[in-house]
Amino acid sequence: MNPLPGYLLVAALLFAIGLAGALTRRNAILVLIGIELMLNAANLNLIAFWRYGPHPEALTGFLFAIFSIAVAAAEAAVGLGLVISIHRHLRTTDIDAMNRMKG
Amino acid sequence: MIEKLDQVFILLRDWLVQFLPADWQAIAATVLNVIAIIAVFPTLFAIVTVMERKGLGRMQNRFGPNRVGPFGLFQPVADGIKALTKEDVVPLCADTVVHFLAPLVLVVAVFMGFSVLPMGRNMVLADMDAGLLFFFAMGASTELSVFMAGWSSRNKYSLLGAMRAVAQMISYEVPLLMSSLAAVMTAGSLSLSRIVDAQNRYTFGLPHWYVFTPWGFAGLVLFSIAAMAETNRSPFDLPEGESEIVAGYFTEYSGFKFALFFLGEYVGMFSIAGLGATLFLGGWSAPLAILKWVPSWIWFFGKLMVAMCLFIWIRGTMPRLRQDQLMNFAWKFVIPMTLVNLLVAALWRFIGPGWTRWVVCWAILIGVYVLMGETILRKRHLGPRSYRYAE
Amino acid sequence: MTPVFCIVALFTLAGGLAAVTLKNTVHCALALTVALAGLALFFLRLDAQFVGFAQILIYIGAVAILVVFAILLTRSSEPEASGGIVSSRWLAGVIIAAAVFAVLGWAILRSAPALAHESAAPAVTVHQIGTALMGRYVLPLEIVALLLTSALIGAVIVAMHENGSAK
Amino acid sequence: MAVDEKLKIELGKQGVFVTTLQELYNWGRRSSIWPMQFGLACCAIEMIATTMARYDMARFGAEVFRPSPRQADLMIVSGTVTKKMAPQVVRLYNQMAEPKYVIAMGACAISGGPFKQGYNVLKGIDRYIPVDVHIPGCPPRPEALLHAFITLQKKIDEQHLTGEERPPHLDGGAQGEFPVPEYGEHDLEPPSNPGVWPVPITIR
Amino acid sequence: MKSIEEIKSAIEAAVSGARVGIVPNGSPSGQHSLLLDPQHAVAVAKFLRDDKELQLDFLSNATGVDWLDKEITEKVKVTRPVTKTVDGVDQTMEETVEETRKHVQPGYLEAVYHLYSMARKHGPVILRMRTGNRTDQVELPSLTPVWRSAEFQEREIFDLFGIVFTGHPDLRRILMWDNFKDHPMRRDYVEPDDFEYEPTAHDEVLARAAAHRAARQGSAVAAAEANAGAER
Amino acid sequence: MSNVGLQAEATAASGREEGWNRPRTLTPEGELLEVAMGPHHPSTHGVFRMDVALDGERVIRLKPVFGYLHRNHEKLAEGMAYLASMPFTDRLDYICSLTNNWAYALAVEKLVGQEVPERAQYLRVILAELTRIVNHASSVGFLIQEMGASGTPLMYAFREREKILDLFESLTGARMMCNYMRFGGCRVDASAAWLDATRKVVAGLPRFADEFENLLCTNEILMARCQGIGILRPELAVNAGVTGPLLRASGVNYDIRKVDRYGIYDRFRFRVPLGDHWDVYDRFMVRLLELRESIGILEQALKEIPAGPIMDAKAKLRGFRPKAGEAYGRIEAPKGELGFYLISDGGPNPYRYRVRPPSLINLTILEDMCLGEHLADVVLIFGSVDIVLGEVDR
Amino acid sequence: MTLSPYFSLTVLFVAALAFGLTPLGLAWLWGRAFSPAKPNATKNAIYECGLESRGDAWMQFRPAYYLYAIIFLIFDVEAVFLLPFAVVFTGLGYAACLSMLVFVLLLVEGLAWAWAKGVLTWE
Amino acid sequence: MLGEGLLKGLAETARNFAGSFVSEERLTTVQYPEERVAPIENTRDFPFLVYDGDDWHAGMRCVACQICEKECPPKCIYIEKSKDKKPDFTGKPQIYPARFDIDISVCMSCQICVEVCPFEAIKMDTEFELSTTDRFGGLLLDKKQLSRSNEHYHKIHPTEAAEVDARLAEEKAKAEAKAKAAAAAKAAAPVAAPAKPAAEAGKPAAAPKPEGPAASPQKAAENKPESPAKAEQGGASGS
Repeated sequence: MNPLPGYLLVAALLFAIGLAGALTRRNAILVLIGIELMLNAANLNLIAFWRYGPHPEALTGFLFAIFSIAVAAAEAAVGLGLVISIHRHLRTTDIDAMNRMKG
Repeated sequence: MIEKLDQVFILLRDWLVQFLPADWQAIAATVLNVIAIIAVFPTLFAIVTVMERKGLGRMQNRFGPNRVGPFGLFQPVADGIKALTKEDVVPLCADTVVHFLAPLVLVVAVFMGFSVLPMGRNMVLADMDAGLLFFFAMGASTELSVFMAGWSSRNKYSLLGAMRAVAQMISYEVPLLMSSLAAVMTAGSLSLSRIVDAQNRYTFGLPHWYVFTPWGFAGLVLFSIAAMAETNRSPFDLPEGESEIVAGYFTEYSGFKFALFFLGEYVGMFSIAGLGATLFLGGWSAPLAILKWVPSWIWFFGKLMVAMCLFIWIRGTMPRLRQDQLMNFAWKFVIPMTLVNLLVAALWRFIGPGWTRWVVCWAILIGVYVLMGETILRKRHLGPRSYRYAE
Repeated sequence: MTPVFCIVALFTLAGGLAAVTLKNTVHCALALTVALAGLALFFLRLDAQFVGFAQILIYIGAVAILVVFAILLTRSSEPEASGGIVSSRWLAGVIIAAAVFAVLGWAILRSAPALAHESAAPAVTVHQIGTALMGRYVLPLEIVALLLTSALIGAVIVAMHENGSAK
Repeated sequence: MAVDEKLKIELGKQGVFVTTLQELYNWGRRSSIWPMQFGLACCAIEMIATTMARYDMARFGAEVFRPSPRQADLMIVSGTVTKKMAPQVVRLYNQMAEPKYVIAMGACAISGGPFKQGYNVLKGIDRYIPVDVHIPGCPPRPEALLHAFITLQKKIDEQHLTGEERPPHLDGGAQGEFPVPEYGEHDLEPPSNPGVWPVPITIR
Repeated sequence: MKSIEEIKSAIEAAVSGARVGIVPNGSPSGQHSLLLDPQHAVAVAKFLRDDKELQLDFLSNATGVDWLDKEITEKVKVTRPVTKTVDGVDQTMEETVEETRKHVQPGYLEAVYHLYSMARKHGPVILRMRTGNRTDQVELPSLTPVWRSAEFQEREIFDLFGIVFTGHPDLRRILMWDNFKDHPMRRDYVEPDDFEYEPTAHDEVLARAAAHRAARQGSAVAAAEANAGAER
Repeated sequence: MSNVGLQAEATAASGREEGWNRPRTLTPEGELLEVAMGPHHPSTHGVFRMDVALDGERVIRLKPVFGYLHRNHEKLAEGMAYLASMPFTDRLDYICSLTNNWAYALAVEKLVGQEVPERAQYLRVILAELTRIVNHASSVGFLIQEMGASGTPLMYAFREREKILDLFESLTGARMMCNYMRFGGCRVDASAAWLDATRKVVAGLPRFADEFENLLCTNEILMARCQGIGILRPELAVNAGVTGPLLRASGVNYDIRKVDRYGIYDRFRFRVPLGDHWDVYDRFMVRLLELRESIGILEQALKEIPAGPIMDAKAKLRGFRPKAGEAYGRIEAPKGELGFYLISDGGPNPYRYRVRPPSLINLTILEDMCLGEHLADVVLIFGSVDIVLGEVDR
Repeated sequence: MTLSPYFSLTVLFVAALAFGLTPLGLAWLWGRAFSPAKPNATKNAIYECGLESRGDAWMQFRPAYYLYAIIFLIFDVEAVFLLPFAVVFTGLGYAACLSMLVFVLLLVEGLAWAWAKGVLTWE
Repeated sequence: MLGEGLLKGLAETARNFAGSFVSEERLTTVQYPEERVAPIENTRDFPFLVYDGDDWHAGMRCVACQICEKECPPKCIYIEKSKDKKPDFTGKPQIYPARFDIDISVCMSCQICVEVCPFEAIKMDTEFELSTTDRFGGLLLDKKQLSRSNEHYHKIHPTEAAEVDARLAEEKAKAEAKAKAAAAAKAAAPVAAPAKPAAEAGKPAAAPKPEGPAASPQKAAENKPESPAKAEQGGASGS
């Protein structure tokens, strides 16, 4: 049997978990963790599609995944930097509190 | 005969597995390889601890351990038994699970590093194409274990030590990677076996080790500095800087968990020293063509031991740096130097054979080194002083 | 659906689930590393050795460290005294996530037969990657460099302590 | 190895497993006594001198001075224990992992020594914690500390793994915690720990 | 360096209202000291530190002394009218009699400062200040603002003798723990009775220890020991 | 000068009423970390405690806490005869028992106006300078130990110390607690053999000093750690009563051997090294240079030592009752000015017995030197003050 | 039959884990059999130089750590791109090398910027 | 240049490392239980009571004058006088200590008891291997445990012991001469003051009055130097 749908399912589940985390947690850092999970789920898709795609030797998906990792890392750095910056001003990492205080 | 001696472990393994059914042979061979790694390096750890204690003793005009067993050789055995039977204290408010996992993560991560190191001709567990990357990936994981240990203890000294350790390890991981890149650029592979193969050639009986090129020498020095920092060895042993923060991140560890940290640190040293030997000192290759008959694994472990002796020697001599100096040294000296070294390695290739490249490369390296060194000293007004006297 | 696949999937999903549900933020970060390590194993299984190792190097070696530093910096390892760990709109979040998964899962299962395209494992060497990077992908490479540099500068500026706000 | 191989084999034949284990255990413990890096007063200097080149305590494998009590086996109470310091000493002792040993080094640690009539001096650390070996002297010579160390090794060697005579650390019922005294308005509260310090009876 | 009398007059000239006494010293060391009144002590100290000739910039030693209440027995010649019968006639006449009088000289606490000059390399000049008594009037001005080296030493005096230094930046106990109640260097301080066992007892310690134990345990043995101690 | 006083007021006042139990403060930089270093800490030379508040790794407050070795030396001495206090002085600064002996003997000799024979003076100088060498070598060794040098310099220092302690032992009978000097002289005379042995040891000392200097003085790590750290300005040093090498490293020329010319120090030629940068490195170097000067004094003293009695003929051992009065005697101990202040009421015991401990008073400026430095530097600065707890807490 | 290298890695992983767990398990067994653990409140309190620990160690740290972590992360990512480049370096022409030089220089510029901004100066 | 100092330091430790294999100077360890540092004559550790002859009780020099007990700074000596008397080394009946305890767990080895003892009865031992697991049994020494023969004293402090012997012999000779003279006087004039010589003889020659001993330790202090010339002199005068 073709294993591709399995990988895709795992990726979808991971994506959903990440999404749920990002939407439900109060702590901004955990929201970012959720987003990381979603990005990685996407990465898994990229690699899986590359591996079981029509032209694995072209390395497109493969390199795309590498670039994606790089971008995700940059995203994490900036995102967490923002959280720290907000925390410095508002003394909280609580999303709800941030909402209340920003006005 | 000599070839047989060189391959004695391989032959022994193959001889052992031949009694098994064919399907199992490969698996058994792997298991035997792994067992060898798991057996050899802890033993080496034991030997090196005794060596270190005795060597430091000799440097300090004394004997060092010499009563437990012949010449004190059983000292680590006793230490092991003691650690094994010691009570395991976990602080009540500590994070028990993470506290338990931290030493395991460390031990696993440092052992995994050996899987790609060629310890002799044909003696590599997993010769992967991205071997070097794997090695660094495993090295990066040790940082996490250090953090886990320090954080989970919920002790101020531990956490401070862990934060120091992590900051230090991430800072020196960059130069470690960058300095090895120079060797990769010339060898053209991330597979450590192929890097050794690239150096295992001789001209006039002299080897083509990378250390004998300007960029290789500089690379080795930078690599050693980064390696010492990466393994928290003196003079970079701040994380366990006992004069300030008691015992650093393992302050709250007792019994065998502490021993595992100790072991992890030393085994980490072996792996990183092995990597250094592989990248710049030709791994298992002999230093002279006429010495090629000596089994390759002797060379590998010999180089490892030399590196250990160097570590011990430096530990016996030098005081430790301060955190800010350590960080500044990494980012403002070592990393720029490694970048320059990369450039020099590139130049080395583009200038092509001939004496010009020797002159140019050495000139650049020495010039940059002296310039940066003097700048550091002058900027911070460091230097020997003269004193005045009152009669 | 080999056993190895199942174990790794379980491992990854459990890590991911723990990462978003645990109470202690540092535990969440550690669980995240577990999930990411699981993903790295998936990459290895998918014959993307380089990506797998790079994943470990970057995510476990660097991103995880960044996350725990951020947690310690913002002192959010202790659960807040007031209120729970979840935001006020948690129910909506869970429902949305479930809906997304339902849609995705449905799409995957529907198209599963169409995806059948068994191909031989490609042997991707680092050399090939290097050639590709230096060749076809040299422009994206430069753009990534630009992105990384700007991310570095941006993140540092954002996180750096502004002189104005110093007491 | 210190455990005589022949003896071990012979005992193994007889099925005296515990004895061999006991010997191995005692040998391991006594060959690897890591002291705590803990100095109080004058005697601490002689303790340091003991680890230095001339006397070299490292020969016994005991140079690994651990700053953290978790990893230390031996507490050398080297010097005067004042009432202000006593709670800390007792707490540190409590924080050491079993098995742990105490050497009271010097007159002050044993009895308050020359300073025993002072208002802030504890009259011997054995009022609060059990002491294994006492070294008289003010301060004891480094050799005396080595001698005490050897005495401690002998004591460890004689300990039984099981049975009634086993040392307290192997006895689950034995006392594990030694109450940390508190600062009172005039003196420590309590002034001694009756569980450790049964006041000796002497009639003159 | 100036003699002590010269210093005294220099101080009195420079600091108006300052009363300075000289406390003579009977020992061959000849280190006489100046007795300052607490009101002007800080001003005098500043003068001593800043005066060009003296420049006593270095406060070497500061310490307390506890002088107990002294019962002074002195023989006084008293002249008083005495009615005597002389030759059968009552006569009032003055008569000088010697009688012994006892009076209690109230004790006081004393702070002693030894000053030197690092700039001029001379010294010592010794200052003394006395409290009103040993119980409630125990305040003296702190010289820490003038010489930083008094900081810990005055804390120590406060801790051990109980002199309260007004104007001291950080007057806490230094050697004993914070909730300790007594001032142990005072001469009438009674040590806590914790001599439970003394193998070679002296100074009535053995009896004390035995009594202590008898009180605590009430055991026959302890009582016997108390007897033994009492015999000794 | 008055500036100094004001400055001292300001610094001292800044620490007012900031006890240990302060609520946690938040600064924009992050949270203050309050760490107790000691009483059991590997680098506090015994049982000293510093309550440090850190902003990151920078010290923003440091409160020394004393008393963990308060052994009631003064109280005990007031209850016993003058002579009986002599062995107790050994235990003040337990690395330098002989200089303590000398300071106490000097104070008592002042109190009763006693003369000391010439040979005894020479012996005192020889022993005091040997003690100074022991102290300075081990103090430097401890300093480097705190810098994390795995004990090698300390081992070398103790190697030499053992040689000198052997000399002490063969003359006085004890390694550390010598109890050698008496009021009006010394207890036993030195034999010719002892003097020869001393000459031999002294002849070997310059080589040791060279070794130390090679090992340490130009070591880049040591320079980076020590130079520019823990600066103590001379005005503050004088005002805070700092003495000894610490003061001279701040550039103040004040050596009691030169100022008071006690004993027979006016007969020897020696120089006083002074620091110009006022930092830890200067203190370290001033100690090493003083060590060399001490070797010079020893060579002179060993050459010139005359024959003769070693005790004042009028000296009494028992029944010693000075007449009422007081005296303050001080010497240049290795750690600074060690003074004894004695009040006699004519009885066999001193009425008041006070030790002026250099270690305690040198610690006055510990906080001033540490503010703004790193946690790791605190250890170094503390080490460079060179204290012994027996003397701080007495 | 050749096994994938991952098999070796897995075996090594399991063995290393066992290597760590076995002694811990043995120590636990030893404790059960002979030497019972004696936890108590003082022993299991946090060690702080013999004093009672005050204040929580899980406290807020300073941003300096984070800044280093950012730069490290960026360089780590850079290394992932540099490694393939280094592998093919021997066969590369000037143009490719120049493009890599630009890549490196861009990141060095970030480093230089951070240096100039004083980010690399540890306080 | 950066690193120069480090290399110098490395060279220094390397020299010591290599030197430790060839030179005594660089390997100073004395392996204690087997090897020992050469005994130093003046070494002192804990006091002991000297006795002459073979019987520790009969030959004990101590006369329980309690001076050491009073002068001992840490107060670690405990003496009870006997009710009866026994003859001392000159043959005169003397009080002896019924109980003489020293708690060496308190003793600070200051030697003041030796200095103040007018009878040369208490001396300092060099024994230091006294570590014990028994706090009271091992460290509270009674007079039997404290007694050491004069031979032992000679073994550990030969110079000092020779001087002491010489002095004692002198005193003994004097006492005998005096006794002889007294006996002769008694024989010559049996009526004249019979009590006086007996009383004189009853007192120890060295310490006739309580203030007397103040001079004696002084003498001891002056005579203690290791100078072999003096020792010889003492020995000569003794013989």
